[in-house]
Amino acid sequence: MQELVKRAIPLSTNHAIANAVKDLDVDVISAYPITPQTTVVEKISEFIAKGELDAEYIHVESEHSALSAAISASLTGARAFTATASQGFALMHEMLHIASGLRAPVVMSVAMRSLSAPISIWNDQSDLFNARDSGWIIIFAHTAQEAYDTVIQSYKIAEDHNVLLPVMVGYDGYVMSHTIEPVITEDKEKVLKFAPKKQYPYKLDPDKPVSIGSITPPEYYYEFKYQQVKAINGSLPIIEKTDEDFGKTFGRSYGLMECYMCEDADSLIMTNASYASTLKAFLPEIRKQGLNVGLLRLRVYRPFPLQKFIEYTSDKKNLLVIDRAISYGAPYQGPLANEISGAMVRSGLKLNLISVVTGIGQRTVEFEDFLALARLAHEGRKHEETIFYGVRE
Amino acid sequence: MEKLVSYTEMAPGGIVVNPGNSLEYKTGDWKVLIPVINQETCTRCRICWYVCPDNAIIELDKEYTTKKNRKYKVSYDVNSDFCKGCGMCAQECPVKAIEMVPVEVA
Amino acid sequence: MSENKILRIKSLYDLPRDELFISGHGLCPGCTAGTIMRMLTKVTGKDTIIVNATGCVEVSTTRYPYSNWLVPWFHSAFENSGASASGIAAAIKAMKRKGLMDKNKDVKVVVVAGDGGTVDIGLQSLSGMLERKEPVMYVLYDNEAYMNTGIQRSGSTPHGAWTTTTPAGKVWRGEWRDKKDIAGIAAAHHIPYVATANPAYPMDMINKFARGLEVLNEGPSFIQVLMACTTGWRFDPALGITISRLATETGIFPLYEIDHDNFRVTFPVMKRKPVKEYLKLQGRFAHLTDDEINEIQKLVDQKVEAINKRAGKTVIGPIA
Amino acid sequence: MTTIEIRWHGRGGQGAVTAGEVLASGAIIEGKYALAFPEFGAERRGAPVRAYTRITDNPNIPRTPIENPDVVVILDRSLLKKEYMEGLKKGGYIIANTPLKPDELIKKIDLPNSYNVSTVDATSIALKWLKANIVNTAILGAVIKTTNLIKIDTIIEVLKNRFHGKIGESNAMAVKEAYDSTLVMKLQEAI
Repeated sequence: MQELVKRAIPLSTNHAIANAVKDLDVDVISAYPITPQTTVVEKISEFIAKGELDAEYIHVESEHSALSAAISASLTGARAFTATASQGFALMHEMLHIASGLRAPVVMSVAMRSLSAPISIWNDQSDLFNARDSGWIIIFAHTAQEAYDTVIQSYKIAEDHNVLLPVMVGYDGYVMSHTIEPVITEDKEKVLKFAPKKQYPYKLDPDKPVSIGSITPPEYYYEFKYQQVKAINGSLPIIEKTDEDFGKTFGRSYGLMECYMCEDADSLIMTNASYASTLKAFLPEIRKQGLNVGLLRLRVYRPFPLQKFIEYTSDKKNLLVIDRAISYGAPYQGPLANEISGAMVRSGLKLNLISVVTGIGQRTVEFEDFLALARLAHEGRKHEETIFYGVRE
Repeated sequence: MEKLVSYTEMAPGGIVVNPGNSLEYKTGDWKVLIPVINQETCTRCRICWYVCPDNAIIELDKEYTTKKNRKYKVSYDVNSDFCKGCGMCAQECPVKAIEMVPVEVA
Repeated sequence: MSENKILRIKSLYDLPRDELFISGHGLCPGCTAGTIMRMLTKVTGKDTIIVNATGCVEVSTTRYPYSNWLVPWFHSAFENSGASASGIAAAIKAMKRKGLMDKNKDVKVVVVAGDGGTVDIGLQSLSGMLERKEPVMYVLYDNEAYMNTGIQRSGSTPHGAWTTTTPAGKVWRGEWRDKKDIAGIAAAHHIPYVATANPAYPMDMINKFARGLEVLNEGPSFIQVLMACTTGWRFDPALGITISRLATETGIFPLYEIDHDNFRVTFPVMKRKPVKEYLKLQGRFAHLTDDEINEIQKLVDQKVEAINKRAGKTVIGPIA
Repeated sequence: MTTIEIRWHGRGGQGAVTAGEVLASGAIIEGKYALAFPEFGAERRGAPVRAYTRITDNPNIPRTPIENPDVVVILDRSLLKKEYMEGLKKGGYIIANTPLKPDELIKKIDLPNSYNVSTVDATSIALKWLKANIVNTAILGAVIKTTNLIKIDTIIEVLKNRFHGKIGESNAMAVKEAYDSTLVMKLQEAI
């Protein structure tokens, strides 16, 4: 076999993220264990225990407190991190909005998992899509390497004084969180040179007191929300530049959205995280079966890179959007498909949009299933309803 | 009413970067009654200054000599801009040196 | 090392004139929370970060664009003051150690929270903070109901009290359960210092704040301050301190401290007044019949007996 | 051959997941692309578990469960049944923890003659070196001996990083003894 990967070490995505936290010299980690996030916080604890990371670890009693403490730590001037999934993520929900509202540059990793009830510990993306309107920058990673790299990029983005927004990095629970794969980790000094600590400009400091978290009457509140609109929209070029600069420094970059084997494709399948990496592996075989299909990988989700989307899809016939979350009772019952239909109207795209929900609760999707979905995209029939692929009727 | 500014001129997140500006927010017009301190009978015990929730009893480095020739280094006054007229100072005054009178009278 | 000596007072004359909690806030006229906050910040000094739970003090003191806090002040939600304070304390610790902040600066973290944010919705994060021995002083201003939202019953509402969710009628006669013993719950975490305080006893209250700050190098402190609420308790705004004093004089709100697990009543009341004197001044108890008042008297007698038993001697005497 | 797919069968606590990870880790250290992941369940000790390892020269590796493995590794004797070998490619390998010789095993469970079969008494080796029925490291010796996917020294390096001190040493000894005592019966050329 060829020797392809240089310097790589075997890491799960969870451990890759823990390594990023170490290499970023994060000051405060505040987290509560939840499956399948746990090995992130276990590994971080181990780094601190061994003296490889100098940080305060707050063993909070809930995810609500985990994010609360991360927010206040970051507003005191520290670099703060937390990680969560599923029910814990849902428990944080109030604080998600507060983090973005207070403009706290917190970074959080999300090992995406389904939501109760009934309880399922397995992967889908209900938790993250439930939080898409919380004002966070949201980036999906499709490999452990990308997760490591994206956490590093995230701090540079979040702490940029023109951004000052929290960032969440989403990846699939178990399928990525617990999978060992090659990851190149970087030298800490080089990482910190790329993403030097930038303290919050209005931090809690007795020498220059501020009041953070005021009650804001109707004549002011709207303007603060509009500031958030401007900040997240304005972050898009900063996210893009950060990724480009990362590429120049470390030799790896990902773009805002990835179009894979798609220049010559008539039809695209839009998906993210583990489905994207799996589809990349399957596409050559799918092409061999005469299906002229490519992959449109969703990476930066908030802010949505609309221009990239238009660029990649304007000459395509069919776009099959895979959702691994359900927007119950919505026009399309996949949250992403709903948004894409809006993006199409806004930009006058005449794609045939096919909305597919699948992989709910980690229902296995195998090669044959991807092949079937590729066929659906390739055939290009109209499907008015969201297709619940793989469900037993 | 304060001038309302564009979103670009506000620090993010509802953060007040110049705390202490509450002095622009006069709460004194809430009151109907205002305390009047009798400097003659006042014993300078500082209780009224202590209890006032609004910091509206002011302790001044102003000497005062009573008619009975008792000398005090300080005097107490009421900051009408912030006194809400609750009357707690008068109620707690051990020598009844504070009287609550209608604002118009004062 | 800290060069700031923590203020302890022998008389009111020892208090500095300078204010860190200044005028121009929107608390109700006669709100003793104003008195308590003024005194608290006089003791903490300027090198302090205040964490405020959602509640009366929060909404009244930082109505955008105004703030009357001259110390850094932080609020994010109702139920998370313990966690927020923990995050700040951790940030200070890490940043000092890593040279991102002046090592010699002794910055104190102090929570200010009402009873809803402490005994009810905030209990979990408070317990986490106490159990982790965070260097935070937690000051509960206890006005015994959700005053900010319009006088709804909380776990701290006392027996017999009318609130908008325990109204008095034929079936309900006001709150029928007993007030939660939050100081006891805090003490069960075996933190260095727990105390109850009352603004009608300034020296006692202020020196308890001082003690609460002194122990922070060992762990957290918790101080429950009675905060008579003119609006929710329905009394003449002039009477806040008077009613507060009666709460202690009647044995309803005894003043004690638990310093390193040593229990001590700090203000013995040898000649106790009947609870009726406390209740009759407040509209929230106006519906009570003599029989119902006697019932409350019995509950207070039992509580006093328990305090005396714990003190090992009579520190709160019988009704004179 | 660009991709080797290995499926591991064991019972919770025996270390099938760890074995899969250690093999992938070794491959990654040697500069190959590899992926290892368990079949994610909520089961605890004792329940049958499966794990997967893919080793490839392609940076894009599918994350789907392995239905048609090149190699099936069975760590627990009670799982030496044809149902656990389902989907194994023709010419693939069965590596089993058993004191039986390959031909005895074939006879016992009536295997078709389209597979290569290796056997090792990993349980005895584990009990000897690790004083416990944790057969994952010992079985790795058999996997290396049979497939030659990576160097035995690399496996030992991974194990010593994963298990420090004396335990690392014992694991290394178990791998070596298993490597030396594995019996391989190749029916036809494969891999």
